[in-house]
Amino acid sequence: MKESLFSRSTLALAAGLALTLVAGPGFAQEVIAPAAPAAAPAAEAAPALSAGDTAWMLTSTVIVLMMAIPGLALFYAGMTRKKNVLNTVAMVFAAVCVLSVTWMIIGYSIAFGDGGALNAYMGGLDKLFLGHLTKDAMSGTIPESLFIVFQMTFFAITPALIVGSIVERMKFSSLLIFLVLWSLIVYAPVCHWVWGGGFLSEDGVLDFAGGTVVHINSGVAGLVAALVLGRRKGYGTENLAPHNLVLTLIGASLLWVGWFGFNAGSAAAANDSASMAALVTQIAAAAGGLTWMVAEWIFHRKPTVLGVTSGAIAGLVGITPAAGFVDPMGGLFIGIGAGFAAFFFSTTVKKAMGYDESLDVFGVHGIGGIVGAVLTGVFAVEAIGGTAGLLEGNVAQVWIQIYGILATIIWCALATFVILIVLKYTIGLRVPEPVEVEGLDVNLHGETVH
Amino acid sequence: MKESLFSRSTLALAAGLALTLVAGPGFAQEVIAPAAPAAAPAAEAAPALSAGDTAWMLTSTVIVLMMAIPGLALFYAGMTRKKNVLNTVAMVFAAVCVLSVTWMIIGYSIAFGDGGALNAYMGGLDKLFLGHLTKDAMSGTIPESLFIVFQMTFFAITPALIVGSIVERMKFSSLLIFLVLWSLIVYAPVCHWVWGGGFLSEDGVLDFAGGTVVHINSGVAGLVAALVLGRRKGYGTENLAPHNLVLTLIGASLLWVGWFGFNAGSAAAANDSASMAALVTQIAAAAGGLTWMVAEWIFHRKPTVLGVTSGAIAGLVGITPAAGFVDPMGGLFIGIGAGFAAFFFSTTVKKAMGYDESLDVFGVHGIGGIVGAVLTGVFAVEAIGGTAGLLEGNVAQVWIQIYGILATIIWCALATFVILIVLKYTIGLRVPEPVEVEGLDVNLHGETVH
Amino acid sequence: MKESLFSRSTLALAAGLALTLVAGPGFAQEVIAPAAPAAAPAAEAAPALSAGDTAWMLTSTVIVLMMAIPGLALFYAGMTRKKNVLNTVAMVFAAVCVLSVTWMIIGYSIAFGDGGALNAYMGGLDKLFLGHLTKDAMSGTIPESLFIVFQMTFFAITPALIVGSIVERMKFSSLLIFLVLWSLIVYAPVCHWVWGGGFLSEDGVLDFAGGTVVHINSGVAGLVAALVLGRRKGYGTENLAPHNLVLTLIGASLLWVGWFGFNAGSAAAANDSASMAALVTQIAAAAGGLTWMVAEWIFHRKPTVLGVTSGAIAGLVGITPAAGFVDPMGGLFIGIGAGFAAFFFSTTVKKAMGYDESLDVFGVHGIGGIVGAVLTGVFAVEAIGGTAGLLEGNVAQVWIQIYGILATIIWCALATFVILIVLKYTIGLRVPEPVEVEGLDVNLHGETVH
Amino acid sequence: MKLITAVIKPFKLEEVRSSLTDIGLQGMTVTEVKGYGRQKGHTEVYRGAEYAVSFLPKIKIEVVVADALVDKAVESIVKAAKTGQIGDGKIFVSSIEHTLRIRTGESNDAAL
Amino acid sequence: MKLITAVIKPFKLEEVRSSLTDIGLQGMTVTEVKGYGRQKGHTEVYRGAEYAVSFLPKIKIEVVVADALVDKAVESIVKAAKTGQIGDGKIFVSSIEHTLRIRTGESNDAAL
Amino acid sequence: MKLITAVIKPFKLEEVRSSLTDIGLQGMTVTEVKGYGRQKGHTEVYRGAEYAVSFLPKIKIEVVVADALVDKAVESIVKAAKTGQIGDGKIFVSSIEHTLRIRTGESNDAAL
Ligand SMILES: Nc1ncnc2c1ncn2[C@@H]1O[C@H](COP(=O)(O)OP(=O)(O)O)[C@@H](O)[C@H]1O
Ligand SMILES: Nc1ncnc2c1ncn2[C@@H]1O[C@H](COP(=O)(O)OP(=O)(O)O)[C@@H](O)[C@H]1O
Ligand SMILES: Nc1ncnc2c1ncn2[C@@H]1O[C@H](COP(=O)(O)OP(=O)(O)O)[C@@H](O)[C@H]1O
Repeated sequence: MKESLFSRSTLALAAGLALTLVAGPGFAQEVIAPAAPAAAPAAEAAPALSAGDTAWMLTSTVIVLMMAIPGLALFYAGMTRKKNVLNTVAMVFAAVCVLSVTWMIIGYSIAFGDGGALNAYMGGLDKLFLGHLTKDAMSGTIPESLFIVFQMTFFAITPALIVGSIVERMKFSSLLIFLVLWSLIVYAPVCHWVWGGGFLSEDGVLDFAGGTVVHINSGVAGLVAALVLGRRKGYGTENLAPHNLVLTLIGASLLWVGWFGFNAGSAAAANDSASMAALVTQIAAAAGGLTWMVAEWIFHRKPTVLGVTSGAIAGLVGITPAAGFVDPMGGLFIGIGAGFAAFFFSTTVKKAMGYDESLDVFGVHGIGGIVGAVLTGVFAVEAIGGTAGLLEGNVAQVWIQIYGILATIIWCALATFVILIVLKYTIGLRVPEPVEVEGLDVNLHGETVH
Repeated sequence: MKESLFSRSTLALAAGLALTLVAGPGFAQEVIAPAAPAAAPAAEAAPALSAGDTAWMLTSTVIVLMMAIPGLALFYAGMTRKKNVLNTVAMVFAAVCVLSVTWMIIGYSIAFGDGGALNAYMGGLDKLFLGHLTKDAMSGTIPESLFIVFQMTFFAITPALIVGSIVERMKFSSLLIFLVLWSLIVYAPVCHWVWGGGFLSEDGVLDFAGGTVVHINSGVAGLVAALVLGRRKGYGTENLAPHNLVLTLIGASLLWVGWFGFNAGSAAAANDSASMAALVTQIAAAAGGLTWMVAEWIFHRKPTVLGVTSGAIAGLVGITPAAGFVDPMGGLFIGIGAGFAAFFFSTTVKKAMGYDESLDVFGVHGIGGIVGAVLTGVFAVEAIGGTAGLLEGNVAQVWIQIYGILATIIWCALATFVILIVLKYTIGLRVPEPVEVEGLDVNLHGETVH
Repeated sequence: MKESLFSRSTLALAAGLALTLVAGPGFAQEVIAPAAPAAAPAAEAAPALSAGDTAWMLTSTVIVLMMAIPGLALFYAGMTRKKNVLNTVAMVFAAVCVLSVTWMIIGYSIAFGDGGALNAYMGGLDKLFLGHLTKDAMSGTIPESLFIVFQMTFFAITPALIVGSIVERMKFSSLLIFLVLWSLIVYAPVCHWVWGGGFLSEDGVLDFAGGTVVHINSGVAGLVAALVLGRRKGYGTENLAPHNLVLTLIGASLLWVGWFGFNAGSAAAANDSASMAALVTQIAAAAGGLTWMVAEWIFHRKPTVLGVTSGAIAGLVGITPAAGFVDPMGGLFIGIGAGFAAFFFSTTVKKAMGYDESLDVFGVHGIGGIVGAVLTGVFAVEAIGGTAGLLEGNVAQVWIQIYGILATIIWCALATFVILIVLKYTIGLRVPEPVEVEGLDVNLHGETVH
Repeated sequence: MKLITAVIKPFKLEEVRSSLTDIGLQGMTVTEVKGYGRQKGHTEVYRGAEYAVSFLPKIKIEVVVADALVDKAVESIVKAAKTGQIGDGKIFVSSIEHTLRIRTGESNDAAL
Repeated sequence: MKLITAVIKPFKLEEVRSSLTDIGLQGMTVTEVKGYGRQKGHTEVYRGAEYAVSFLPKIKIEVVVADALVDKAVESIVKAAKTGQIGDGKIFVSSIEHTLRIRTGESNDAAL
Repeated sequence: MKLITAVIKPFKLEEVRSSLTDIGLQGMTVTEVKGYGRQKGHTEVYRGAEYAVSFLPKIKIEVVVADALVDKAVESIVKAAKTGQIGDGKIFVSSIEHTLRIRTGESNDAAL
């Protein structure tokens, strides 16, 4: 099976998306279906409402929203130059607004609707404007309305992550249009593949809280966007240093705090699975932060605020797909692995390649997500998540994970590239150079930080 | 009935408060009593404690507190000039302290005590110092102690909202005294009218989470306060621009995040009603933010951080009375309506009228609250909140809403005006001009931001 | 009994730790064992999992983490000079990382493991690396995995509190090593004494959420650290004023908000005990803030942001040991008492003594914790926490509290002193003077706030 | 040409600027400074620790003007900046030997 | 010795600094200032309230040089700072009577 | 009158101020500046991207004094500001033609 899967993956990579999609379901039977984490209402019987589960999912929704605003907005804002700080937070905040509405109008339907014949690849249009929703509709032990708003926060923060790659040079209008298109063409389908009953879950890819859907997706899109957009003026010559890392620290802290809604919330219940997810999440975040800090202490002679916070985020990204599947030791190693990989990539590889993926969305979320998704296949413990990993002898799982990663990367890279090229030659992507020089805050928003 | 109610309302308006109060209960029988949202313990049988409901209400309490500190404090602080930023946050923080204690001493008793003969208009003094409270006392499915602290956070944040109208010129001592008097003379009674078994709930006014009690109340009080206090020195001539909108964005974000405790928390349970409230809250906030941003993009040529955040708050205000009564489409339209109305009023009407309601408490909370309260009567869905709205043929509900709005405005405006005039001619309201010029931070607090 | 206990305590004080430990269990029989708040799994039968309790404990874990990052980091950062702000936040953030991992590796085992013969004083090594943990292991009505991560946040924030005493002058590496040693030698054992089935709980010392374990412990350690480290250069001569109290206000607010996880979370359930704890927590915090503010208004002629926030924290510290044991009036008086004691000590006593305990960890947490622990013995209400206090005639409880305080102070002071002296003469504690003068941010981290 | 350096109270900047433009001066450079002088500062108390803040925020305006305009300029600055309160500030006049507009290369009076 | 004071556009600082070091000038002092001149400012609109921001961020560079070096220095500043756009700034030259290096007590040219 | 401009290390400000008041100088104006000179700056590394920070924070003190007081003033500044370490800074002396106290209209020495 290893071979068969392996060749498939290589093919898939070579032949690109189309083949992958065909190949995908091809061996769905061969593998054990995983415990679908936050499965679609469709996929479930409707047991009675659990007030406890509902309470936790309401809280999870709230804190995942807090990850985006103010968390992500500040994490990024602190790393930009002062003349662009308002534009940076505006992009994240406006993205949350426009994407929440988009989810209500059509996003949810594409991700969790019934795709009929195409259901392996995307949902349908049966849930437009949430017209189908009734107050008593259930999703597992929680109301569907709650499932919808919980998933809405994922839908809002994932595209917002991409902002980190294009800060300080992109047109505000183009960004918002890009994010909406991307959320519908890339995020919603991939979300369907993994959580909406699509082919990746069928094929047994393990992704508890969004390693592929959220982090690899946004990371790859960020990389493509950075390449299409090109470097910031002054990259490599001027001083582009972060203007206020206190903001970044606040942001990183709130991302960490909110991540419990992300990971433990993906259990869709207040139970032992959510609890174990919370424990390993904390361990991986801490291990990731320590790893990056120690690594730079050794290689750059000084531990930094930007480093320890970046490492914690990398650890959190790494544990995201694994949260419900691994034990504390697994969490520790995944945190270390993701933290070091992200450190190495963001500080060394990127520098060597010389493109300006400004705030390392790919370096931290992309790389961390890939490492985490693979290691999930390594450290998965059957007694915890129902699926065994490499260490428990299930070699296949690693290949299944890689296959899931490739499918995501290929589709995301292709689609993102096409969307951006189209926008580039229609409405344009970059602000005029004088605007970039003087600052986006005053020029795009007519506001400045005094 | 439409006519009868209409004439009543007009009379009420004309004749002022007294008549309203008489008129009020007059037709209580004519209308269906609504599902009282977070009803007073008195009003309830005591079913067993639900750990799930209790968990959610504990969380709601926590995040509503977070709305006030640091949320509201930062939302306002970012809009002031640097020389007054510490005074601004001090007013909000100190207000939360003094009001929490006031609630424990007497506020709760006035709002949720037994008013005997006067019960239609206010509670009694039977719960002073919470002397009545036992550990096992229940309020619905949660302990009364939890109900008390949850409501305490509402009691703390509502007067604190008024701070936005009087920043940069009011004496710190006078503000605190004003807020305490206002909270007891205006907030507590109106809270009793709507949630404490008073006449507005009897009359069927729908207010799920405080459109009248919290937002119209604070907005109207803010307007009156701004008029009594007068403009800031330099209004219209000097540059009074916000000094740091990053603070405002953090504040707006935390207000949004905490608002789920406000709206979904007002279900007083972790159930389908709370879930639907959470969903429509997110939709309305996003729609409000988008609406304001697009409107200013069109009319002022630039989208701004202050605009998109203000719009989101306006959307949240608008959905507050409606949260438990409308469906997603209703949430969308209410968000758009409240967002646009607040935009139009704050940027155009206010300017035309030329008074200095500094941070638009009335423009955003007052106007947004009025629009939301009316639209609640329009979009209410019987299947969701038990009461039908205009769109489902219950025209009366709109008039009932307007009647509730008028009663609140009249009482609030009159009482606020009297309190302020009394203070003005006793202890005085404004700081001396040199203090206003040099800044309140250094003069009132002996502290500065370096 | 009063005498016997009193003499014991005095002896204990005189003879120091050893005697205390012997004396301790000596009269364990004489006193009623208290309702162990967040008791160790070992100590419990395993009833079914409660989703409601689990939901609340997940939330509590999240918000206690938020107390540390960004809460505590910002609370301290705002009080330092601009050249040391990044170092300050880095110390807190890195501490959370390294301590979380330490807890997973060995801390939990020492605190909640089985100490065999030594169990009165410390746990064992049976839970290293959490190797013992199974997914279905329970701690009361919540999974043990959740209990572990909840306690992990306490283990992370307590040593981090000490940072406030040594800011602006300590080596980053030495700090991290010190905190790890301190967490294992001081925190973990004392945690075991009080919550892990050790002698203090046996002896009936009441400490609901960590008055001794967390606040007296960190406060005393902070005092010792400040004395061993010595004053900052320029203390008493240069202007060491806080550079940005807006950060401090955000931090204090998030500490307040998160404290509900601390206090109400220590009920380990979403029940009436947690609810009452939440209510008295809010009252005490507000009362503490008001008290400090009014006191400085009287004695220093101006109310300040630093004062009202410090007072609120002092009130929260004071109510921490009492949360599950007192009623609202008790909360009010404890808030006032702790607020005033902390004010008096931090502004007057400290000044008179002339040491540089920079951000008053002892003044606020130490003093507030001692006052709170004693007053818990005064205001404890049997109907609420199962134990009567002085006001209900149980004089002994006050002496038991004092005895618990002394045991904690003695062990903490001795052990902290030894650890620091060893480090001082090995790796050294302070940064070189030029580094202190130029600033720790640029020198230790190579980063600055622009 | 002369360089007129005026140290004034911050809130007077706008008035001074417009009174200078009124007399036809098209340019000036402004710096936020801290001043020490007869005007007493204030004390800040943080948790009982008192810090005397002896430097007060001031604004320094630098205007280079043709010799003919010096008196008029000084006069209008005084008129606009004066409150009569201690701390109103000072005006210093020194001479500039050469002036150049970077954009055009124009020199001296033509460059102002 | 002469004091050369140049007011330039902020993003030109790095270029100016290196062009000065290229001609052997080892030291300079830089201040963030706000400038008013022919270059128009911008308007900020906050909830409908318009504020005209007439002062623009500029950088003031002060270099004290030996008389012999003045022209070379001015020239290289112009070359580095010029964009040809309005707002490029000005250069003012005045004379310094005495210079001293605090560390060593060296005077005048030796102190530069 | 002379204008004494001293660029010093920030943490020396307090000492310089008091040593100047000791010799009876009642006023000065202080500006936060960035200095470039022999004293090397530092490097900041953000995620592997190195930025050389060549400008160091300095404080610029401007004091206008009567001619008679110049030497005494310079001397006391040097005494207070000197650490002997590179980067101690410079003192520049130039002449002021006219001084005016805005509040009273007093001129020259009387205005100081
Ligand atoms: N000798 C001086 N040299 C430079 N600046 C001075 C001098 N004396 C005063 N100043 C500046 O003028 C400001 C006002 O002076 P001050 O003595 O306080 O009031 P007044 O101008 O009314 O006499 C001071 O804050 C300082 O910035
Ligand atoms: N007379 C002046 N005195 C002092 N500074 C001046 C003067 N005129 C201009 N400046 C400074 O030079 C800057 C650029 O001048 P401006 O007239 O805007 O453009 P340009 O230098 O291209 O003519 C201004 O922002 C101001 O800081
Ligand atoms: N030629 C100059 N013109 C203006 N300022 C100068 C000049 N040379 C040095 N400075 C200022 O003096 C400061 C100290 O000079 P530096 O050469 O670093 O040390 P030192 O004064 O010990 O020689 C510099 O940071 C700069 O602000």
